[in-house]
This record gives sequence, structure tokens and C-alpha cells, in this order.
Amino acid sequence: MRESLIQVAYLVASALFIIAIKLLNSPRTARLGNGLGALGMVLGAVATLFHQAIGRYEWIVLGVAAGGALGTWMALRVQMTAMPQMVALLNGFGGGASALVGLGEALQKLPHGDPPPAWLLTVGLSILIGTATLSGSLIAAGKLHEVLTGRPIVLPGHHYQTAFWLIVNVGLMLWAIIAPTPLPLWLLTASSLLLGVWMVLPVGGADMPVIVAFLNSLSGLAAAATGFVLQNYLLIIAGTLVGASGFILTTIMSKAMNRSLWSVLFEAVGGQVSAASAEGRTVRQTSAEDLALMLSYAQSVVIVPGYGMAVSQAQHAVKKLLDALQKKGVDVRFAIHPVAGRMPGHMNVLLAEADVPYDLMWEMERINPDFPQVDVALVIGANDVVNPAAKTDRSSPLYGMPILEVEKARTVVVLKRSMNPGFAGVENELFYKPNTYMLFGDAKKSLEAITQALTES
Amino acid sequence: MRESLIQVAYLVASALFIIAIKLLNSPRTARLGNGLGALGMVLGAVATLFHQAIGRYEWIVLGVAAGGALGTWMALRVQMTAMPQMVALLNGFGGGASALVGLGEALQKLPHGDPPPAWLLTVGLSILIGTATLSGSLIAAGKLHEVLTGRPIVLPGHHYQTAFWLIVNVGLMLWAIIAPTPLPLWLLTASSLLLGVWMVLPVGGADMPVIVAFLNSLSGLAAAATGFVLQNYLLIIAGTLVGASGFILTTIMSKAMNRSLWSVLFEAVGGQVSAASAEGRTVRQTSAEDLALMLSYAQSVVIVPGYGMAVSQAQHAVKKLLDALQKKGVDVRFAIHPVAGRMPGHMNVLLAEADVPYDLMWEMERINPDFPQVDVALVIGANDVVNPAAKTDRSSPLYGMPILEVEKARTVVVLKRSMNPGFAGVENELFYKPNTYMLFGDAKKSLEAITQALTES
Amino acid sequence: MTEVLFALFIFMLAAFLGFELISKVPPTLHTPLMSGSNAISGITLIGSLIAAGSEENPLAIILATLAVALAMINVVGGFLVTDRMLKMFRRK
Amino acid sequence: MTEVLFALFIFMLAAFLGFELISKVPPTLHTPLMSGSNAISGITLIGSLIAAGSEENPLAIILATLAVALAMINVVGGFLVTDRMLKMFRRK
Ligand SMILES: NC(=O)c1ccc[n+]([C@@H]2O[C@H](COP(=O)([O-])OP(=O)(O)OC[C@H]3O[C@@H](n4cnc5c(N)ncnc54)[C@H](OP(=O)(O)O)[C@@H]3O)[C@@H](O)[C@H]2O)c1
Ligand SMILES: NC(=O)c1ccc[n+]([C@@H]2O[C@H](COP(=O)([O-])OP(=O)(O)OC[C@H]3O[C@@H](n4cnc5c(N)ncnc54)[C@H](OP(=O)(O)O)[C@@H]3O)[C@@H](O)[C@H]2O)c1
Repeated sequence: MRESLIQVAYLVASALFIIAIKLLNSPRTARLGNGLGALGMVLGAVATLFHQAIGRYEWIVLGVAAGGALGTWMALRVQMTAMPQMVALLNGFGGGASALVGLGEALQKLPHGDPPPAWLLTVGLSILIGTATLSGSLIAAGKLHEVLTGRPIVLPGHHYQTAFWLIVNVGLMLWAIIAPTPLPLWLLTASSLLLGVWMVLPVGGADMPVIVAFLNSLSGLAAAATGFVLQNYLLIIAGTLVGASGFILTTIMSKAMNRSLWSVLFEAVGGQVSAASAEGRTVRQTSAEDLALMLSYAQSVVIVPGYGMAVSQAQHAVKKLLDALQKKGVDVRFAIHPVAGRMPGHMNVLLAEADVPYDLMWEMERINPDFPQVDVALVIGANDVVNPAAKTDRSSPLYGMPILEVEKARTVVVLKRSMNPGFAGVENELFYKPNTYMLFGDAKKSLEAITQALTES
Repeated sequence: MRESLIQVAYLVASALFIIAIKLLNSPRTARLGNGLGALGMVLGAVATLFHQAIGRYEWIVLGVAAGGALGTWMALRVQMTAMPQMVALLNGFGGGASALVGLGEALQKLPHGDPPPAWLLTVGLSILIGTATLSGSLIAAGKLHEVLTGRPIVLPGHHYQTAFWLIVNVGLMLWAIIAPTPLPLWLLTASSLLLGVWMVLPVGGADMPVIVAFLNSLSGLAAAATGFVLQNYLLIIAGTLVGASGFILTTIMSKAMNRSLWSVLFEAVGGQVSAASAEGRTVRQTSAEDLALMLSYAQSVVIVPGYGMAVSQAQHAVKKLLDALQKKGVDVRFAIHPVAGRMPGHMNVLLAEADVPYDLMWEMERINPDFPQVDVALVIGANDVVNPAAKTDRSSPLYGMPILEVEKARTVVVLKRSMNPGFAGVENELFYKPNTYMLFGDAKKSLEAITQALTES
Repeated sequence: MTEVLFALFIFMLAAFLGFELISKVPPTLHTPLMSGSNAISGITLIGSLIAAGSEENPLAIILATLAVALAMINVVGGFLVTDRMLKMFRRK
Repeated sequence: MTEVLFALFIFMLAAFLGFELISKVPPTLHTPLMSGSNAISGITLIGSLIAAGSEENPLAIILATLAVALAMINVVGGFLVTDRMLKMFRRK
């Protein structure tokens, strides 16, 4: 009876997770969705506490208190700009927990009789995926937080080493299935840790978001694998949903960056900060005051934010400029490229943080046809996502990536600090076009100057 | 091992069914989808033949041969216009089979020990839903095929009787759960038959399609319930998918007709052929020759087919008219109302049969804004779906139903046999509008006359 | 009891999936959807096959054979008629 | 073996359902989707709870408690941070 009630709770929790993800498809219902997801989690956890196998609670309380406190602290103090590394870290912890549960269950069951091979396979997968997710995520978070260098770290014969560790892992799994003892499982844990590290090290900073989404998918799959180990359908359902979600995000991002997951993993790109070749060509510069004047006479302004807005934390300054312009009757919209910034939806979150209404944020396909009617396209710390080479230059690594066609606007103004390239490391012809003006300096400072000039005028 | 392989086959079959339904979302892939569904069915059935419980094959061969032959014969000779009753019949047979399997399994298991109540509940549901689907579908098919009258058949105290049979059924299920013997199950079978009949008898002809979709949903749920009885996940998955499908279609249709499922089931409407009140008001008539002239000078013609096109089997004549008009350079489109005809998508199937390309068939929301630019709206045997009372007359039973706004076209021509109303039984003001012309007569004959006049001119 | 519960997980997932899938089917295809999904509901065939091949008692055999026949009509008729319809859909 | 097979049915359904659901999420919400779905993957918490409450051997207890802590960080951190983000989304 008790077991049945727990299963009913798990059934309801599964439904809550599904509804949660369903509600995430609109900004209006997303918060409710997240809340229902949390409710499902609480329901699942509380029901589990009544499981008859549970004999004592002291260690549970310890783990819950420690993890809960740490999680709360992290969630409340993380900066919105540090979201990518936060998500990476959380993915890693989830994966690690799944691996530990899989390993622990196996260590406990092995002494009592011969488990079936199919079950041992799921144990192996749970350990392999979970542990590799943990170590890979730590590396990814380190790179994103710039504790590690953002450049690809490629050791001699790197891909052979990665392949080697993969083969070792498969071998260890086979060993564990044929001769079920703890030893191969421990070894598998260790070598999976290495595999995760090896996998992520050679990935450059610009590709990191794809990796984070990929690790997101893996953390889900690790939970699903653990669900197979425990024969727990709630784990399988929740884990698989997350696995699908991460996989789709990975695909979307790879497409938007015009790369394949394979090339992200194995063909190191990005981070090679090849100092810009000024080559004696000149760009037109403008000043905050001139720009303010230009903006105040514009009818239609489109703001294109990029990674630089995140770096200089300029989102609130952007919002102030928006208010000032709207007060002057200027029509202002935001053009959001799917891979602007460092993770999907990065710009949306930052702008939302600064209270920019989401119906002002236009997706690329929707706004691109409008650029010829736009008076000023204001590019704030974006670079690769507005690089026309993606459309014209077959030799560019960006070639084929869909971009925001700002060059079609009557005037383009770019706010950045220097002529340095963006994360793909390529020159941007946009800056040299006759209708383009550059305003050098930190984006936040420039924006504040513009807004001040606007309100004073 | 054998059992495992069968389960693997079931797993693949489930996936095939899912993919089949996924592919049904576009006309380009739908046929492949249907084929994959059939493949899934063959896979599931063949795998089942290896089940170790099966001791002899003679009865299987007999049933398969008889059913297969009859099914093939029905499928090959049914007219496209008779599709609604065909689907109704098939639903009924599916439901009946599910009920028989559930009943048989229970009769076999009851002598051996006490089955758990939850299982007995699923047996009861399988019998109840399956049998009611069978008898209800037979009545629906009879009404649609005009073997029975299309008018609502309402016995004295009808709804009380329906409620009575429902209560009897619930009581019998409880009895079967408390005292698991064959008797209550047999009684349940009999009284569920009655329930199905009672449920469908009072539904009028116009509401029949909603009932067919509802029975479609029930036949799926019956299969799912039988899946619970047999602990067969393939049955549960396939049955539930069909249950969801039927339910959504029911909802869409009820909405398009501006009714609720409740009112369809319990508030008899339709079929009351209230002879039209000519009231001395006159309509403008036109002739096939005049109409041919009008059409040949038109730039944009929209054809609005309705139930009358199905009745007179005029789809091929429509296609000939289409060809003739296109040859003269007239732009011709079709406007398809979601509940035109007698089942959802009815018009699309008929027109497709006559080789009208599906990209000429426009949905209501898409074509309504275009009517003011249309020269001639040619209404062929449609009535309720173009009745402006739905928008203006609060007292009309159609009020609130979205309609095709043909009255906005420059000229409207209506092809029907008389001033009789459509299935909702209400007058249509459209016929009296100054820009409306009537061409009385059987749709097929009228169309042939028009086409002839067109090609001769 | 827990068997029924496990089956409920399947039911719940299939129900959500069904809603997502079907709500994407355009009205043009609603009739084929109805007859095609109806054919799929004939899956109850596999239950009837086992019964017809394993029952002992004559009445049970007759019921089971009838079930096989009914399910086969549903399956064969459903898929064939759907194919007949879909064959007719073509682009310009 | 058949247990794993039954679980595969669940896996397959959840995978199809996941694809259908996620492909409807607009790009605006991709970051919250990532952190929110990530929180859901912390469901492995319930496995770790049982382990932490039932293991005997000290090493196993330490591993299990660590698993509880890691999973809790994932769950609490994930849902809270997602809520923080979504709270900020508003219409004009
Ligand atoms: N969002 C995703 O999901 C995702 C995923 C994978 C890859 N990526 C990659 O990331 C890139 C995103 O493109 P993006 O256009 O947003 O960024 P970007 O191409 O990386 O360019 C960012 C620009 O911001 C400027 N910048 C940096 N700090 C600044 C500051 N404090 N003030 C003003 N400007 C500053 C930099 O120039 P200065 O140094 O001269 O200031 C730089 O050129 C693409 O290559 C994309 O493929 C994104
Ligand atoms: N499609 C669905 O799924 C569905 C579902 C539920 C209910 N319904 C109901 O069915 C109705 C459908 O509307 P509808 O406009 O298609 O049809 P309708 O309103 O039923 O009208 C059909 C018209 O066709 C004419 N007609 C009949 N036989 C004819 C022939 N041989 N030649 C020429 N004309 C002929 C009839 O007039 P004469 O007798 O004067 O010829 C009649 O007025 C709606 O009330 C709808 O709510 C449909």
C-alpha cells in the first residue's frame, strides 16, 4: 500500500514536470511552470522519505541542509551575466549525483547474487555519463568564469587520447558486465572523470554554450540511466525530458553557429584573439553627443545587443537609453540573434533583468526584413552576429551563419572598446562601411554618456 | 528470451505508431505515416504469433481470414461520400473486439484465484467502453447511412433512461469487483450495449460527426483499457494515442459548431426539416448560362463546398469546372469550413478524390479576409457554414459559430435544390441579399451545365 | 496493484504525447486522421490473437475468434481506406 | 531483462514527448529553459535520499550523503535561479 502511494506521488510528479515544461513555452506562463516543476520535485522527494528502505534520517538531513543552503546561496548571489557558468556547474552537480547513486546502488547489490547484464549495462551508463558530465561541466564552468583560459587547450595527440579514454570506458563497462565486482566500477568512475575533462578542454570559449547545452542533455540522460538502475519511472521520465531539451538546444545552437556538434567537440575554434589588423584602413568615429542628436531625430531605432553588453553589464544603461528615446517618441526595438552572447536566450534574460518588456525583443527572422526602414541600428557589443562576411565570404569561418542584417539600416553605430574581433576571431567589414560609425569605449560608459546628452538636449 | 523479443517488437511497433501520427501532420508525409502505422500493426501481430501461450492456429487463421477479407472488401468498395459511416462502423468493430478480449481474459482468469480489484476495474472499463462503442457506432452508422432516420429519436424520459443505464453499469462493475464471477460481467456487457444505443439515438444527423469522433476516442480508450487488463504496453500506448486524437477532434468540432459535447449528447438538435418559410420574399435566380458568363469575366472566384456537394457526388463536376475556369485564366480557390459536410476534413477528402490540389484548399481563417476582393463566391450545397445569422442573430442556434464570410464577395451564387434549410434547420438571410443569386437544382447537374456553357462560349 | 500503477505511467505519457501530436494535424487531414487513428486502435487484435490461440472452452474460443475477425476488419479496413484517401492528396 | 524493457517504453515515450514540448519553446526563454530543465534533472535526488537513508557501510553512506548534497544544490539552485530570471520577464 505504502509503495503504491509513493508510486502515485511519482506519477503526479511526472505529470507536473511535463506540465512545467509545457508552460515554459510562453513568457506569460513560464514562471508558473517553473513553480509547478519545483512542486513536482518536492512531492517526489517527500514521498520518497516514506520509502520503507529508509531507516535513518540523519545523513539525509545533513545532505539536504548542506546542499539546500549552498544551492540557495549560489542562486541568490549569482550575477545574471554569470548564468552560463552557473548552469554549467549545476549540470555537473546533477550528473555527479546521478553517478554516485548508480555506483552506490551497484556496490550495495553486487554482493547479493548475480545481477542481469542489462541492469549492469545501465549501471555502467549511469556512472559513465554522470561522471563525465561532472568533470566536463567543471572545466566548462572554469573556462566560462575565466578561471581557466577561454582558448582551446589542445594537448599533443589530444583526440587520440580522448578516443583512448572512450575505449577504456567501454572496456571497463564490458568488464563490469562480465565479472560484476566493484573494481571495474571504481575504475570506470575514474576514467570517466578523465574523459569529461579531455572532451571539454579543447573546446574554445565561443563554443562553450553549445557544450553547456550538451552537458545539460547529458545530465538528463545520466538521471534517466540512474532511473533504469533503480527501476524508477519518475527518474526516467524527468531525465529523458531534460535529455531531449538539452539535445534540441544543442542542435539549435549548432545550426545558428553554422557548426555541427562534432566540429564543436573536435575542431577547436575560437578564443584565438588575433589582434585586429588595422591595415591602415580607417573607420568613421562618432561621439556620444553626435550620436544622441542622431538618435533623437530618428523615427525607428533598432538596438542589437551582443556579448559586449553582458561583459560591461550595460543592460540597465540600455534600459535608461530606451526610456529616454521613448520619451522623445522614437520607436525602439531590440533585435536578438539566437546566439548573441554566450548562451541561448542570454540577451533576453539580461534585458528582462533591466525591465525591458519582452514584446520589444524581436527574433532575427522577424526583424531582418525591416532593417531597410530603420534609421539607426545601434550595435552594443555585438560583433560576429552582425558580420556580413557570414553572407558573402566563403572563406570565413562564419560563412553560412544567418546574421542580423544591420548593414541595410540607414545608419549603423557600433559601440565597442577597440577594433578587436569577436569570439570567432574574424575581421568585420561592417565597421568599414560608409554608413557605419564607431563609438569606442566600454559599452556601459558610452551608453550613459549618450543618455545624458539626450536628456540634456 | 522469447518474451523479451516480443516486447522489443512491441516497443518498435509503439514507436512506429507515434511516428505514423507525427507524419499525419502534413499531406506530403501522411501516406508514408499511414504505411508505417500499418507496418507497426503487422510487426505487433506477427510478434504476437510467437507468444508461448498460443497453442493452435486454426481459429486465428479463421478469424484473420474472415476479418481481413471483409475489411478489404469494405475499404475498396466504400464511396468517399460514405466515409463517415465507414469510420463509424470500424470504430464499433474495434471497440467490440476490445470488449470481447477483456471479457474473455476475465472469464479465463476468474476461476484461478482472486484477481486484485484494480485489475477487475480495468476489466469492467474495457467491457463497458468497448461494448458501448460497438452499439453506439452501429446506431451512428445506421443514421449516417440513412437506414435509420437522421432525426433525433427521443423516447419518453430518455435522459433519465440513459442515466439509469449508466448507474446500472457502474453498479454491475462494483458487483464484479466485490464478487468476481462471470455473471456481473455478462450483465455488464448486455447493459453497456443498451447504454451505447441510448446515448446515440437522440443525437441528430447534424451532430453525428461529433459523435463519430467521440466514438473514435472511445474505441481508443477501450483498447487502452484492454491493454491494462493484459498488462500490454503496446495496447495502452496505441489506444491512448487514439483516445487523445478522437478527443481533440471532438473538441475542435464542437467548437466549430459552437456547441459543447454535453449539448451534442443531451440536447437534441438538427434534422428538424422545418420547411422553409418563403413568406412571399423573393430571391434572385440565375441560369447556368448567365453564371458561366459571369464566371468567365471574373478574376477571382472562390468555391465554397458544403454537404450538398457530397450528397450529389458533385466533386468531379467541380473539378471539371475548376479546369475550365483555370483555362480561361480565372484564379480559383476553395474555401473550406472546418465543419462543412458531415465530418471534419470531409470536403478535403472529396475534392482530393477528384484530383483538386490541396494547396488550392484554403482554411477559413486564411481566406476570410480575402472575400472583399473576390468577384464570385460560388457556394455549392453549403448552407449553415455561410449563414450570416451566426454573426448577427443572437437568437439563432448558429449564433457564435465562425462562418465563411461569402456575403462580402462582390457576387454570391448559391447552388442548391430548394429553399430548404441546412442541417441546423434555420433560415439563411444570405439568400435574400441583393448580391446573391440562386441556381436551383442538383449540384452536379448545375455544375455540368455551367461547365458546358463555359466551354461552348 | 503496482502493475496497474506502472501501466498508468505509460497511459499518462501517451496521453500527453497524443495531445501534442494531434494538435499539429491540419484540418485538411482530419478525415484521414480519424480513419487512420481508428485503424491503430485495432491494435486490440494482438490481444484477441493470444486469446484465440490459447482458450480451451468452446464459448471462449468463439468469442475470441469473433474478436480476431472484428479487430481485423478494423485494422485492414482502416489502413486501406486511409491509404485510398491519402493517395488522392496531391499538390498543384 | 523484461524490467529494463518495460522501462524502455517509458524512455521512448518521454523522449518523443520531450521533443514535441521543447521544440515549442521560443528562443526568448532558452536560458530559463536550460536552467529550469537542469533543475528537473536533479530528480536523481530521490535516488540519493533512499541511499543515504538505507546504506550500512560508511563509505557508501558518505557517497550517498554527498549525492544528496550535490542533487540538492542542483535542484534548489536551479529552480531558484530560474524563478529569479522569469520574474524579470514582463510585457510592455
Ligand atoms: N549565445 C550563444 O548561445 C552562443 C553559443 C555558441 C557560440 N556563441 C558565439 O558567441 C558569439 C556571439 O556573438 P556576439 O556578436 O554576441 O559577440 P562577439 O562576436 O563575441 O563580440 C562581442 C564584442 O563585444 C565587444 N565587447 C566586449 N566587452 C565589451 C565592453 N565592456 N564594452 C563594449 N564592447 C565590448 C568586443 O569588442 P571589443 O573587445 O573591441 O570591445 C567584441 O567584439 C558568436 O560568435 C557566437 O557563435 C554564442
Ligand atoms: N463537418 C463536420 O464535421 C460537421 C460536424 C458536425 C456538424 N456538422 C454540421 O453540418 C452542417 C454543415 O454545413 P454545410 O453548409 O456543409 O451543409 P448544410 O448546412 O447541411 O447544408 C447543405 C445544403 O446542401 C443542399 N443540398 C443537399 N443536397 C443537395 C444536392 N444534391 N444538390 C445541391 N444541393 C444540395 C441542401 O439544400 P437543398 O435541400 O435545398 O438542396 C442544404 O441546404 C453544419 O450545420 C455543421 O454544424 C458538420
